[in-house]
Amino acid sequence: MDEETKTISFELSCPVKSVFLRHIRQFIVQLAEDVSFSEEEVSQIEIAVDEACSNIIEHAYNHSTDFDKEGKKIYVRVEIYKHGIKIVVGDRGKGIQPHHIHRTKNLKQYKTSRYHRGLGTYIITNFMDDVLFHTEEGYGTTVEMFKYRRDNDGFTRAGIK
Amino acid sequence: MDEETKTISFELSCPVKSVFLRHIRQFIVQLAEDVSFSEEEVSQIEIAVDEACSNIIEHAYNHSTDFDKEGKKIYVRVEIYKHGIKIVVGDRGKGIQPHHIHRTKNLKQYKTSRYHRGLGTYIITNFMDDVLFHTEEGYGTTVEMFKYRRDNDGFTRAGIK
Amino acid sequence: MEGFSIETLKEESDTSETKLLIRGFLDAHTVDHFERSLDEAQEKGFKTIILDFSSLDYISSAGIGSLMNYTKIMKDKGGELIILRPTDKVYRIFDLLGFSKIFNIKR
Amino acid sequence: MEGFSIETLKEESDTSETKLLIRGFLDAHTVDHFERSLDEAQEKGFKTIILDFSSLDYISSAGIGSLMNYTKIMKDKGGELIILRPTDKVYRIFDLLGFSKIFNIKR
Ligand SMILES: Nc1ncnc2c1ncn2[C@@H]1O[C@H](COP(=O)(O)OP(=O)(O)O)[C@@H](O)[C@H]1O
Ligand SMILES: Nc1ncnc2c1ncn2[C@@H]1O[C@H](COP(=O)(O)OP(=O)(O)O)[C@@H](O)[C@H]1O
Repeated sequence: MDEETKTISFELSCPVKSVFLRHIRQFIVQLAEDVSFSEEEVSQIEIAVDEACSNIIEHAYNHSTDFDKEGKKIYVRVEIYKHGIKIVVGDRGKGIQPHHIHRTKNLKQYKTSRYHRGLGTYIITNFMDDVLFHTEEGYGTTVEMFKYRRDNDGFTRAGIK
Repeated sequence: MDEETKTISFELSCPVKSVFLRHIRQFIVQLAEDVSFSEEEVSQIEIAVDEACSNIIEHAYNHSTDFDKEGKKIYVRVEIYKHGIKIVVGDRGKGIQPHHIHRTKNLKQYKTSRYHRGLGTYIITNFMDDVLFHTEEGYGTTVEMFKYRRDNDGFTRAGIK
Repeated sequence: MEGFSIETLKEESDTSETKLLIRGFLDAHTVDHFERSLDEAQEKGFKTIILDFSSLDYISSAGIGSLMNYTKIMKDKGGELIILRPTDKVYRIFDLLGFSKIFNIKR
Repeated sequence: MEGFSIETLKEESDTSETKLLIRGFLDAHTVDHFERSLDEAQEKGFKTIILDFSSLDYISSAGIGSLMNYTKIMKDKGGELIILRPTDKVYRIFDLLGFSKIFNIKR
Protein backbone atom coordinates (compact mmCIF):
# COMPACT_ATOMS: atom_id res chain seq x y z
CA MET A 1 0.00 0.00 0.00
CA ASP A 2 1.20 3.51 -0.72
CA GLU A 3 2.74 4.92 2.45
CA GLU A 4 1.46 8.38 1.58
CA THR A 5 -2.17 7.40 1.44
CA LYS A 6 -2.18 4.79 4.21
CA THR A 7 -4.30 6.07 7.03
CA ILE A 8 -4.77 5.31 10.66
CA SER A 9 -8.28 5.72 11.91
CA PHE A 10 -10.27 5.72 15.13
CA GLU A 11 -13.97 5.75 15.79
CA LEU A 12 -15.70 6.73 18.96
CA SER A 13 -19.36 6.89 19.82
CA CYS A 14 -20.51 8.52 22.99
CA PRO A 15 -23.79 9.32 24.78
CA VAL A 16 -25.26 12.74 24.04
CA LYS A 17 -24.39 14.22 27.42
CA SER A 18 -22.21 17.21 28.12
CA VAL A 19 -20.47 15.44 31.00
CA PHE A 20 -18.62 13.37 28.38
CA LEU A 21 -17.28 16.32 26.38
CA ARG A 22 -14.04 16.20 28.28
CA HIS A 23 -13.60 12.49 27.56
CA ILE A 24 -13.84 13.22 23.87
CA ARG A 25 -11.48 16.19 24.18
CA GLN A 26 -8.95 14.14 26.12
CA PHE A 27 -8.96 11.43 23.45
CA ILE A 28 -8.54 13.93 20.60
CA VAL A 29 -5.85 15.92 22.41
CA GLN A 30 -3.82 12.77 23.00
CA LEU A 31 -3.90 11.89 19.31
CA ALA A 32 -3.18 15.44 18.16
CA GLU A 33 -0.18 15.57 20.49
CA ASP A 34 1.05 12.21 19.20
CA VAL A 35 1.23 13.47 15.65
CA SER A 36 3.12 16.47 16.95
CA PHE A 37 0.86 19.37 16.35
CA SER A 38 2.11 22.37 18.31
CA GLU A 39 0.55 23.24 21.66
CA GLU A 40 -1.43 26.03 20.01
CA GLU A 41 -2.65 23.80 17.18
CA VAL A 42 -3.65 21.06 19.64
CA SER A 43 -5.76 23.52 21.57
CA GLN A 44 -7.42 24.73 18.36
CA ILE A 45 -8.27 21.15 17.41
CA GLU A 46 -9.53 20.50 20.94
CA ILE A 47 -11.94 23.42 20.98
CA ALA A 48 -13.15 22.84 17.38
CA VAL A 49 -14.10 19.26 18.22
CA ASP A 50 -15.71 20.36 21.48
CA GLU A 51 -17.84 22.92 19.63
CA ALA A 52 -19.04 20.36 17.10
CA CYS A 53 -19.93 17.92 19.90
CA SER A 54 -21.56 20.63 22.02
CA ASN A 55 -23.75 21.53 19.04
CA ILE A 56 -24.94 17.94 18.82
CA ILE A 57 -25.81 17.99 22.51
CA GLU A 58 -27.60 21.31 22.23
CA HIS A 59 -29.26 21.08 18.83
CA ALA A 60 -29.26 17.68 17.14
CA TYR A 61 -31.70 15.59 19.12
CA ASN A 62 -35.03 16.03 20.76
CA HIS A 63 -33.84 15.05 24.20
CA SER A 64 -37.05 14.11 25.87
CA THR A 65 -37.81 11.42 23.31
CA ASP A 66 -34.47 10.60 21.73
CA PHE A 67 -31.96 10.33 24.51
CA ASP A 68 -30.05 7.10 24.66
CA LYS A 69 -32.12 5.45 21.95
CA GLU A 70 -30.18 3.23 19.62
CA GLY A 71 -28.17 5.35 17.23
CA LYS A 72 -28.73 8.65 19.07
CA LYS A 73 -25.12 9.32 19.86
CA ILE A 74 -22.21 11.61 19.26
CA TYR A 75 -20.03 10.01 16.56
CA VAL A 76 -16.40 10.96 16.23
CA ARG A 77 -14.01 9.62 13.62
CA VAL A 78 -10.33 10.53 13.56
CA GLU A 79 -8.05 9.83 10.61
CA ILE A 80 -4.36 10.48 10.81
CA TYR A 81 -2.44 11.24 7.63
CA LYS A 82 1.14 12.14 6.95
CA HIS A 83 0.02 15.66 6.14
CA GLY A 84 -2.52 16.20 8.88
CA ILE A 85 -5.50 15.08 10.90
CA LYS A 86 -9.11 14.70 9.82
CA ILE A 87 -11.86 14.67 12.42
CA VAL A 88 -15.46 13.95 11.55
CA VAL A 89 -18.08 14.70 14.20
CA GLY A 90 -21.57 13.51 13.39
CA ASP A 91 -25.05 12.85 14.65
CA ARG A 92 -28.25 11.20 13.42
CA GLY A 93 -30.43 14.04 14.57
CA LYS A 94 -32.71 16.54 12.97
CA GLY A 95 -30.17 18.29 10.74
CA ILE A 96 -29.32 21.98 10.63
CA GLN A 97 -32.05 24.20 9.28
CA PRO A 98 -30.70 26.05 6.23
CA HIS A 99 -31.25 29.51 7.70
CA HIS A 100 -29.23 28.58 10.79
CA ILE A 101 -26.05 27.43 9.12
CA HIS A 102 -23.01 29.68 9.37
CA ARG A 103 -25.00 32.22 11.27
CA THR A 104 -21.98 34.11 12.51
CA LYS A 105 -20.01 35.32 9.52
CA ASN A 106 -17.81 37.60 11.53
CA LEU A 107 -16.97 38.21 15.15
CA LYS A 108 -18.07 41.83 15.20
CA GLN A 109 -21.60 40.61 14.59
CA TYR A 110 -21.29 38.16 17.48
CA LYS A 111 -19.92 40.70 19.89
CA THR A 112 -22.51 43.36 19.24
CA SER A 113 -25.45 40.98 19.15
CA ARG A 114 -27.61 40.58 22.22
CA TYR A 115 -27.68 36.81 21.76
CA HIS A 116 -24.29 35.20 21.89
CA ARG A 117 -24.85 32.47 19.37
CA GLY A 118 -22.94 31.20 16.41
CA LEU A 119 -19.49 31.31 18.00
CA GLY A 120 -19.27 27.50 17.74
CA THR A 121 -19.29 27.30 13.96
CA TYR A 122 -17.06 30.37 13.80
CA ILE A 123 -14.45 28.57 15.92
CA ILE A 124 -14.72 25.39 13.86
CA THR A 125 -14.28 27.09 10.52
CA ASN A 126 -11.51 29.40 11.72
CA PHE A 127 -9.43 27.00 13.81
CA MET A 128 -9.45 24.15 11.30
CA ASP A 129 -8.10 24.42 7.75
CA ASP A 130 -10.76 22.67 5.68
CA VAL A 131 -14.27 22.35 7.04
CA LEU A 132 -17.29 20.75 5.41
CA PHE A 133 -20.79 20.61 6.87
CA HIS A 134 -23.06 17.86 5.55
CA THR A 135 -26.58 18.15 6.82
CA GLU A 136 -29.91 16.70 5.79
CA GLU A 137 -33.20 17.34 7.52
CA GLY A 138 -34.18 14.33 9.54
CA TYR A 139 -30.96 12.43 8.81
CA GLY A 140 -28.42 14.30 10.84
CA THR A 141 -25.34 16.38 10.46
CA THR A 142 -21.64 15.70 10.08
CA VAL A 143 -18.85 18.21 10.36
CA GLU A 144 -15.68 17.16 8.59
CA MET A 145 -12.60 19.07 9.73
CA PHE A 146 -9.05 18.86 8.49
CA LYS A 147 -5.98 20.45 9.99
CA TYR A 148 -2.68 20.37 8.13
CA ARG A 149 0.60 19.71 9.84
CA ARG A 150 3.12 22.49 9.44
CA ASP A 151 6.13 20.29 10.20
CA ASN A 152 6.45 16.94 8.49
CA ASP A 153 9.48 15.67 10.38
CA GLY A 154 7.83 15.21 13.71
CA PHE A 155 5.28 12.78 12.38
CA THR A 156 6.84 9.57 13.64
CA ARG A 157 7.68 11.05 17.04
CA ALA A 158 5.30 8.76 18.89
CA GLY A 159 6.16 5.76 16.76
CA ILE A 160 3.11 6.27 14.56
CA LYS A 161 3.91 5.50 10.95
CA MET B 1 -37.54 3.45 30.62
CA ASP B 2 -36.59 1.69 33.83
CA GLU B 3 -33.87 3.74 35.53
CA GLU B 4 -32.26 0.55 36.80
CA THR B 5 -31.75 -0.95 33.37
CA LYS B 6 -31.00 2.25 31.45
CA THR B 7 -27.45 2.11 30.27
CA ILE B 8 -24.87 4.52 29.01
CA SER B 9 -22.58 3.13 26.36
CA PHE B 10 -19.46 4.04 24.43
CA GLU B 11 -17.79 2.41 21.47
CA LEU B 12 -14.25 2.85 20.34
CA SER B 13 -12.37 1.30 17.48
CA CYS B 14 -8.65 1.67 17.20
CA PRO B 15 -5.81 0.53 14.92
CA VAL B 16 -4.08 -2.70 15.93
CA LYS B 17 -0.90 -1.01 17.12
CA SER B 18 0.60 -1.12 20.57
CA VAL B 19 1.35 2.61 20.52
CA PHE B 20 -2.39 3.20 21.01
CA LEU B 21 -2.76 1.00 24.10
CA ARG B 22 -2.32 4.00 26.33
CA HIS B 23 -5.03 5.94 24.50
CA ILE B 24 -7.46 3.12 25.19
CA ARG B 25 -6.33 2.87 28.83
CA GLN B 26 -6.70 6.61 29.32
CA PHE B 27 -10.25 6.53 27.98
CA ILE B 28 -11.25 3.57 30.15
CA VAL B 29 -9.58 4.99 33.26
CA GLN B 30 -11.45 8.27 32.87
CA LEU B 31 -14.79 6.47 32.70
CA ALA B 32 -13.99 4.12 35.57
CA GLU B 33 -13.01 7.09 37.72
CA ASP B 34 -16.22 8.90 36.78
CA VAL B 35 -18.36 6.09 38.09
CA SER B 36 -16.30 6.19 41.26
CA PHE B 37 -14.50 2.92 41.34
CA SER B 38 -11.71 3.06 43.91
CA GLU B 39 -8.15 3.77 42.82
CA GLU B 40 -7.32 0.09 43.18
CA GLU B 41 -10.36 -1.01 41.19
CA VAL B 42 -9.63 1.52 38.45
CA SER B 43 -6.13 0.14 38.07
CA GLN B 44 -7.48 -3.41 37.88
CA ILE B 45 -9.91 -2.40 35.14
CA GLU B 46 -7.11 -0.54 33.35
CA ILE B 47 -4.76 -3.51 33.25
CA ALA B 48 -7.51 -6.03 32.37
CA VAL B 49 -8.52 -3.97 29.33
CA ASP B 50 -4.89 -3.47 28.36
CA GLU B 51 -4.28 -7.23 28.47
CA ALA B 52 -7.29 -7.96 26.28
CA CYS B 53 -6.16 -5.32 23.76
CA SER B 54 -2.52 -6.48 23.89
CA ASN B 55 -3.69 -10.00 23.07
CA ILE B 56 -5.46 -8.72 19.98
CA ILE B 57 -2.27 -6.97 18.88
CA GLU B 58 -0.15 -10.02 19.54
CA HIS B 59 -2.41 -12.86 18.50
CA ALA B 60 -5.58 -11.94 16.63
CA TYR B 61 -4.46 -10.84 13.20
CA ASN B 62 -1.90 -11.92 10.68
CA HIS B 63 -0.11 -8.62 10.62
CA SER B 64 1.67 -8.82 7.32
CA THR B 65 -1.57 -9.21 5.40
CA ASP B 66 -4.27 -7.90 7.71
CA PHE B 67 -2.99 -4.68 9.19
CA ASP B 68 -5.20 -1.68 8.65
CA LYS B 69 -7.57 -3.51 6.38
CA GLU B 70 -11.20 -2.59 6.80
CA GLY B 71 -12.53 -4.18 9.95
CA LYS B 72 -9.15 -5.25 11.31
CA LYS B 73 -9.27 -3.20 14.45
CA ILE B 74 -9.38 -3.32 18.20
CA TYR B 75 -13.01 -2.86 19.24
CA VAL B 76 -13.88 -1.64 22.69
CA ARG B 77 -17.38 -1.19 24.07
CA VAL B 78 -18.07 0.26 27.51
CA GLU B 79 -21.45 0.08 29.20
CA ILE B 80 -22.08 1.84 32.47
CA TYR B 81 -24.73 0.47 34.79
CA LYS B 82 -25.88 1.46 38.23
CA HIS B 83 -24.25 -1.66 39.60
CA GLY B 84 -21.04 -1.64 37.62
CA ILE B 85 -19.16 -1.39 34.36
CA LYS B 86 -19.09 -3.78 31.44
CA ILE B 87 -16.24 -3.66 28.96
CA VAL B 88 -16.19 -5.72 25.81
CA VAL B 89 -12.93 -5.97 23.91
CA GLY B 90 -13.13 -7.65 20.54
CA ASP B 91 -11.43 -8.39 17.25
CA ARG B 92 -12.32 -9.92 13.91
CA GLY B 93 -9.21 -12.04 13.78
CA LYS B 94 -8.42 -15.69 13.72
CA GLY B 95 -9.99 -16.68 17.04
CA ILE B 96 -8.33 -18.42 19.97
CA GLN B 97 -7.34 -22.00 19.33
CA PRO B 98 -9.11 -24.23 21.86
CA HIS B 99 -5.91 -25.62 23.35
CA HIS B 100 -4.63 -22.09 24.04
CA ILE B 101 -7.56 -20.75 25.99
CA HIS B 102 -7.08 -20.26 29.73
CA ARG B 103 -3.61 -21.64 29.50
CA THR B 104 -2.51 -20.34 32.86
CA LYS B 105 -4.77 -21.80 35.50
CA ASN B 106 -2.61 -20.68 38.36
CA LEU B 107 0.28 -18.36 38.96
CA LYS B 108 2.62 -21.00 40.30
CA GLN B 109 2.59 -22.58 36.87
CA TYR B 110 3.40 -19.21 35.28
CA LYS B 111 6.23 -18.46 37.62
CA THR B 112 7.97 -21.81 37.28
CA SER B 113 7.49 -22.07 33.52
CA ARG B 114 10.33 -21.14 31.23
CA TYR B 115 7.94 -19.27 28.94
CA HIS B 116 6.12 -16.45 30.61
CA ARG B 117 2.85 -16.71 28.81
CA GLY B 118 -0.75 -16.76 29.90
CA LEU B 119 -0.49 -13.96 32.48
CA GLY B 120 -2.82 -11.81 30.39
CA THR B 121 -5.88 -14.03 30.68
CA TYR B 122 -5.03 -14.68 34.32
CA ILE B 123 -5.14 -10.94 35.02
CA ILE B 124 -8.40 -10.51 33.10
CA THR B 125 -10.23 -13.31 34.88
CA ASN B 126 -8.90 -12.39 38.32
CA PHE B 127 -9.20 -8.60 38.24
CA MET B 128 -12.69 -8.50 36.77
CA ASP B 129 -15.75 -10.09 38.40
CA ASP B 130 -17.51 -11.80 35.49
CA VAL B 131 -15.54 -12.69 32.39
CA LEU B 132 -16.75 -14.40 29.24
CA PHE B 133 -14.62 -15.33 26.24
CA HIS B 134 -16.46 -15.77 22.96
CA THR B 135 -14.23 -17.08 20.22
CA GLU B 136 -14.80 -18.68 16.86
CA GLU B 137 -12.09 -19.78 14.48
CA GLY B 138 -11.83 -17.34 11.62
CA TYR B 139 -14.43 -14.95 13.07
CA GLY B 140 -12.61 -13.39 15.95
CA THR B 141 -12.71 -13.14 19.70
CA THR B 142 -14.51 -10.99 22.21
CA VAL B 143 -13.79 -10.76 25.90
CA GLU B 144 -16.71 -9.51 27.95
CA MET B 145 -15.72 -8.24 31.38
CA PHE B 146 -17.91 -6.96 34.18
CA LYS B 147 -16.80 -5.30 37.39
CA TYR B 148 -19.32 -4.60 40.13
CA ARG B 149 -19.34 -1.41 42.10
CA ARG B 150 -18.91 -1.88 45.82
CA ASP B 151 -20.45 1.47 46.74
CA ASN B 152 -23.72 2.54 45.16
CA ASP B 153 -23.85 6.05 46.56
CA GLY B 154 -20.95 7.47 44.63
CA PHE B 155 -22.49 6.66 41.29
CA THR B 156 -23.73 10.11 40.35
CA ARG B 157 -20.54 11.81 41.52
CA ALA B 158 -19.63 13.00 38.03
CA GLY B 159 -23.20 13.86 37.13
CA ILE B 160 -23.69 10.58 35.30
CA LYS B 161 -27.17 9.25 35.86
CA MET C 1 -12.19 13.83 39.19
CA GLU C 2 -14.91 16.47 38.85
CA GLY C 3 -12.96 18.45 36.32
CA PHE C 4 -14.39 21.74 37.56
CA SER C 5 -14.61 23.63 40.83
CA ILE C 6 -15.17 27.14 42.13
CA GLU C 7 -13.77 28.46 45.37
CA THR C 8 -14.38 31.85 46.98
CA LEU C 9 -10.99 33.34 47.76
CA LYS C 10 -12.09 36.70 49.15
CA GLU C 11 -15.27 38.61 49.96
CA GLU C 12 -14.83 42.26 50.92
CA SER C 13 -17.99 44.10 51.82
CA ASP C 14 -16.23 47.52 52.17
CA THR C 15 -15.01 47.52 48.59
CA SER C 16 -17.89 45.27 47.61
CA GLU C 17 -15.44 43.01 45.83
CA THR C 18 -15.36 39.23 45.56
CA LYS C 19 -12.74 36.93 44.11
CA LEU C 20 -13.48 33.47 42.79
CA LEU C 21 -10.93 30.81 41.89
CA ILE C 22 -12.13 28.90 38.82
CA ARG C 23 -10.47 25.55 38.30
CA GLY C 24 -10.52 22.96 35.55
CA PHE C 25 -12.69 22.93 32.42
CA LEU C 26 -15.24 25.60 31.62
CA ASP C 27 -17.29 23.94 28.90
CA ALA C 28 -20.93 23.34 27.96
CA HIS C 29 -21.21 20.97 30.92
CA THR C 30 -19.74 23.12 33.67
CA VAL C 31 -21.03 26.51 32.53
CA ASP C 32 -24.25 26.15 34.58
CA HIS C 33 -22.26 25.72 37.76
CA PHE C 34 -20.17 28.76 36.77
CA GLU C 35 -23.23 30.92 36.14
CA ARG C 36 -24.86 29.90 39.43
CA SER C 37 -21.79 31.18 41.27
CA LEU C 38 -21.83 34.49 39.38
CA ASP C 39 -25.56 34.92 40.05
CA GLU C 40 -24.95 34.28 43.73
CA ALA C 41 -22.15 36.86 43.86
CA GLN C 42 -24.46 39.40 42.24
CA GLU C 43 -27.29 38.61 44.63
CA LYS C 44 -24.92 39.23 47.51
CA GLY C 45 -24.47 42.73 46.05
CA PHE C 46 -20.84 42.53 44.93
CA LYS C 47 -20.02 45.22 42.40
CA THR C 48 -16.63 43.84 41.38
CA ILE C 49 -16.28 40.17 40.58
CA ILE C 50 -12.73 38.99 40.05
CA LEU C 51 -12.37 35.61 38.39
CA ASP C 52 -9.00 34.03 39.10
CA PHE C 53 -8.38 32.02 35.91
CA SER C 54 -4.86 30.90 36.81
CA SER C 55 -6.07 27.31 37.30
CA LEU C 56 -8.51 27.24 34.41
CA ASP C 57 -7.26 24.61 31.95
CA TYR C 58 -9.82 25.02 29.21
CA ILE C 59 -12.62 27.22 27.97
CA SER C 60 -15.03 26.69 25.07
CA SER C 61 -17.59 28.97 23.42
CA ALA C 62 -20.07 28.14 26.18
CA GLY C 63 -17.74 29.77 28.72
CA ILE C 64 -16.84 32.66 26.43
CA GLY C 65 -20.50 33.42 25.72
CA SER C 66 -21.17 33.40 29.44
CA LEU C 67 -18.27 35.78 30.10
CA MET C 68 -19.68 38.09 27.39
CA ASN C 69 -23.07 38.11 29.10
CA TYR C 70 -21.78 38.74 32.58
CA THR C 71 -19.29 41.39 31.44
CA LYS C 72 -22.28 43.29 30.02
CA ILE C 73 -24.57 42.63 32.99
CA MET C 74 -21.97 43.87 35.47
CA LYS C 75 -21.20 46.94 33.37
CA ASP C 76 -24.91 47.81 33.07
CA LYS C 77 -25.06 47.70 36.87
CA GLY C 78 -22.09 50.03 37.20
CA GLY C 79 -19.90 47.15 38.31
CA GLU C 80 -17.09 45.18 36.75
CA LEU C 81 -16.11 41.62 35.83
CA ILE C 82 -12.34 41.11 35.91
CA ILE C 83 -10.45 38.09 34.62
CA LEU C 84 -7.23 37.59 36.56
CA ARG C 85 -4.12 35.81 35.28
CA PRO C 86 -5.57 33.48 32.62
CA THR C 87 -3.32 30.56 31.68
CA ASP C 88 -1.47 30.96 28.38
CA LYS C 89 -3.76 28.41 26.79
CA VAL C 90 -6.96 30.23 27.75
CA TYR C 91 -5.52 33.66 26.94
CA ARG C 92 -4.49 32.44 23.50
CA ILE C 93 -8.05 31.32 22.78
CA PHE C 94 -9.37 34.75 23.86
CA ASP C 95 -6.73 36.42 21.74
CA LEU C 96 -7.27 34.33 18.60
CA LEU C 97 -10.97 35.16 18.79
CA GLY C 98 -10.43 38.83 19.56
CA PHE C 99 -11.89 38.67 23.07
CA SER C 100 -8.68 39.74 24.77
CA LYS C 101 -9.67 43.34 24.02
CA ILE C 102 -13.30 42.94 25.06
CA PHE C 103 -12.86 41.26 28.40
CA ASN C 104 -11.27 43.06 31.29
CA ILE C 105 -8.17 40.89 31.66
CA LYS C 106 -5.39 41.43 34.24
CA ARG C 107 -2.47 39.18 33.32
CA MET D 1 4.38 13.14 25.24
CA GLU D 2 6.35 9.95 24.61
CA GLY D 3 4.85 8.21 27.62
CA PHE D 4 8.04 6.30 28.32
CA SER D 5 11.69 7.09 28.92
CA ILE D 6 14.79 5.56 30.46
CA GLU D 7 17.60 7.55 31.98
CA THR D 8 20.89 6.26 33.36
CA LEU D 9 21.28 7.72 36.84
CA LYS D 10 24.54 6.06 37.86
CA GLU D 11 27.18 3.73 36.42
CA GLU D 12 29.80 2.45 38.84
CA SER D 13 32.46 0.22 37.37
CA ASP D 14 34.07 -0.58 40.80
CA THR D 15 30.91 -2.11 42.21
CA SER D 16 29.75 -2.99 38.69
CA GLU D 17 26.39 -1.43 39.48
CA THR D 18 24.11 0.62 37.24
CA LYS D 19 20.93 2.46 38.08
CA LEU D 20 18.23 3.26 35.54
CA LEU D 21 15.30 5.61 36.03
CA ILE D 22 12.23 4.17 34.31
CA ARG D 23 9.49 6.70 33.63
CA GLY D 24 5.94 6.44 32.34
CA PHE D 25 4.15 3.38 31.02
CA LEU D 26 5.75 -0.03 30.73
CA ASP D 27 3.35 -1.86 28.43
CA ALA D 28 3.41 -4.05 25.32
CA HIS D 29 4.52 -1.03 23.30
CA THR D 30 7.40 0.21 25.44
CA VAL D 31 8.73 -3.15 26.63
CA ASP D 32 11.12 -3.42 23.64
CA HIS D 33 12.77 -0.14 24.56
CA PHE D 34 13.00 -1.36 28.17
CA GLU D 35 14.63 -4.65 27.15
CA ARG D 36 17.14 -2.94 24.87
CA SER D 37 18.34 -0.88 27.85
CA LEU D 38 18.67 -3.95 30.05
CA ASP D 39 20.57 -5.81 27.32
CA GLU D 40 22.91 -2.86 26.96
CA ALA D 41 23.56 -2.74 30.71
CA GLN D 42 24.39 -6.44 30.64
CA GLU D 43 26.68 -6.07 27.65
CA LYS D 44 28.55 -3.38 29.55
CA GLY D 45 29.17 -6.05 32.19
CA PHE D 46 27.10 -4.65 35.06
CA LYS D 47 26.35 -7.30 37.66
CA THR D 48 23.76 -5.29 39.57
CA ILE D 49 21.03 -3.49 37.71
CA ILE D 50 18.88 -1.20 39.83
CA LEU D 51 15.62 -0.08 38.26
CA ASP D 52 14.29 3.09 39.85
CA PHE D 53 10.51 2.61 39.52
CA SER D 54 9.54 5.73 41.47
CA SER D 55 8.32 7.43 38.26
CA LEU D 56 6.77 4.38 36.66
CA ASP D 57 3.04 5.05 36.34
CA TYR D 58 1.89 1.76 34.90
CA ILE D 59 2.98 -1.79 34.20
CA SER D 60 1.16 -4.57 32.33
CA SER D 61 1.89 -8.27 31.92
CA ALA D 62 4.36 -7.44 29.14
CA GLY D 63 6.51 -5.56 31.65
CA ILE D 64 6.03 -8.14 34.39
CA GLY D 65 7.01 -10.99 32.06
CA SER D 66 10.10 -9.08 31.08
CA LEU D 67 11.04 -8.47 34.73
CA MET D 68 10.61 -12.22 35.37
CA ASN D 69 12.99 -13.04 32.51
CA TYR D 70 15.66 -10.54 33.49
CA THR D 71 15.46 -11.43 37.19
CA LYS D 72 16.29 -15.00 36.19
CA ILE D 73 18.95 -14.04 33.62
CA MET D 74 20.77 -11.82 36.12
CA LYS D 75 20.57 -14.46 38.84
CA ASP D 76 21.95 -17.16 36.50
CA LYS D 77 24.91 -14.86 35.85
CA GLY D 78 25.54 -14.38 39.58
CA GLY D 79 24.15 -10.85 39.40
CA GLU D 80 21.01 -9.15 40.60
CA LEU D 81 18.04 -7.14 39.30
CA ILE D 82 16.68 -4.74 41.93
CA ILE D 83 13.45 -2.79 41.74
CA LEU D 84 13.70 0.43 43.70
CA ARG D 85 10.79 2.36 45.22
CA PRO D 86 7.89 1.29 42.98
CA THR D 87 4.88 3.60 43.07
CA ASP D 88 1.95 2.36 45.16
CA LYS D 89 0.03 1.61 42.00
CA VAL D 90 2.73 -0.59 40.47
CA TYR D 91 3.54 -2.26 43.80
CA ARG D 92 -0.13 -3.13 44.27
CA ILE D 93 -0.23 -4.85 40.88
CA PHE D 94 2.88 -6.88 41.82
CA ASP D 95 1.33 -7.71 45.15
CA LEU D 96 -2.09 -8.72 43.83
CA LEU D 97 -0.37 -11.10 41.42
CA GLY D 98 2.09 -12.44 43.98
CA PHE D 99 5.18 -10.98 42.34
CA SER D 100 6.11 -8.82 45.27
CA LYS D 101 7.79 -11.88 46.78
CA ILE D 102 9.49 -13.00 43.59
CA PHE D 103 11.05 -9.72 42.51
CA ASN D 104 13.82 -8.13 44.51
CA ILE D 105 11.98 -4.97 45.58
CA LYS D 106 13.42 -2.21 47.77
CA ARG D 107 10.58 0.12 48.79
N1 LIG E 1 -25.47 19.11 14.99
C1 LIG E 1 -26.45 20.03 14.78
N2 LIG E 1 -27.73 19.65 14.61
C2 LIG E 1 -28.73 20.56 14.39
N3 LIG E 1 -28.51 21.90 14.35
C3 LIG E 1 -27.24 22.34 14.51
C4 LIG E 1 -26.15 21.45 14.74
N4 LIG E 1 -25.02 22.18 14.84
C5 LIG E 1 -25.37 23.47 14.70
N5 LIG E 1 -26.72 23.58 14.49
C6 LIG E 1 -27.48 24.84 14.21
O1 LIG E 1 -26.54 25.81 13.77
C7 LIG E 1 -26.60 26.97 14.60
C8 LIG E 1 -25.22 27.61 14.76
O2 LIG E 1 -24.39 26.85 15.63
P1 LIG E 1 -23.23 27.54 16.46
O3 LIG E 1 -22.44 28.38 15.53
O4 LIG E 1 -22.43 26.53 17.16
O5 LIG E 1 -23.94 28.51 17.47
P2 LIG E 1 -24.85 28.22 18.74
O6 LIG E 1 -24.71 26.76 19.07
O7 LIG E 1 -24.26 29.11 19.78
O8 LIG E 1 -26.22 28.60 18.31
C9 LIG E 1 -27.23 26.49 15.91
O9 LIG E 1 -27.89 27.50 16.57
C10 LIG E 1 -28.18 25.40 15.44
O10 LIG E 1 -29.42 25.91 15.03
N1 LIG F 1 -7.67 -12.02 20.72
C1 LIG F 1 -7.03 -13.21 20.55
N2 LIG F 1 -6.98 -13.79 19.31
C2 LIG F 1 -6.34 -14.97 19.14
N3 LIG F 1 -5.73 -15.66 20.12
C3 LIG F 1 -5.74 -15.12 21.37
C4 LIG F 1 -6.38 -13.89 21.65
N4 LIG F 1 -6.25 -13.62 22.98
C5 LIG F 1 -5.56 -14.66 23.49
N5 LIG F 1 -5.24 -15.58 22.55
C6 LIG F 1 -4.54 -16.88 22.75
O1 LIG F 1 -4.63 -17.21 24.13
C7 LIG F 1 -3.32 -17.40 24.69
C8 LIG F 1 -3.27 -16.93 26.13
O2 LIG F 1 -3.26 -15.48 26.21
P1 LIG F 1 -2.60 -14.74 27.46
O3 LIG F 1 -3.12 -15.37 28.69
O4 LIG F 1 -2.83 -13.30 27.36
O5 LIG F 1 -1.06 -15.07 27.36
P2 LIG F 1 0.05 -14.61 26.33
O6 LIG F 1 -0.53 -13.51 25.49
O7 LIG F 1 1.16 -14.19 27.21
O8 LIG F 1 0.34 -15.85 25.52
C9 LIG F 1 -2.40 -16.66 23.74
O9 LIG F 1 -1.10 -17.19 23.76
C10 LIG F 1 -3.07 -16.82 22.39
O10 LIG F 1 -2.73 -18.06 21.80
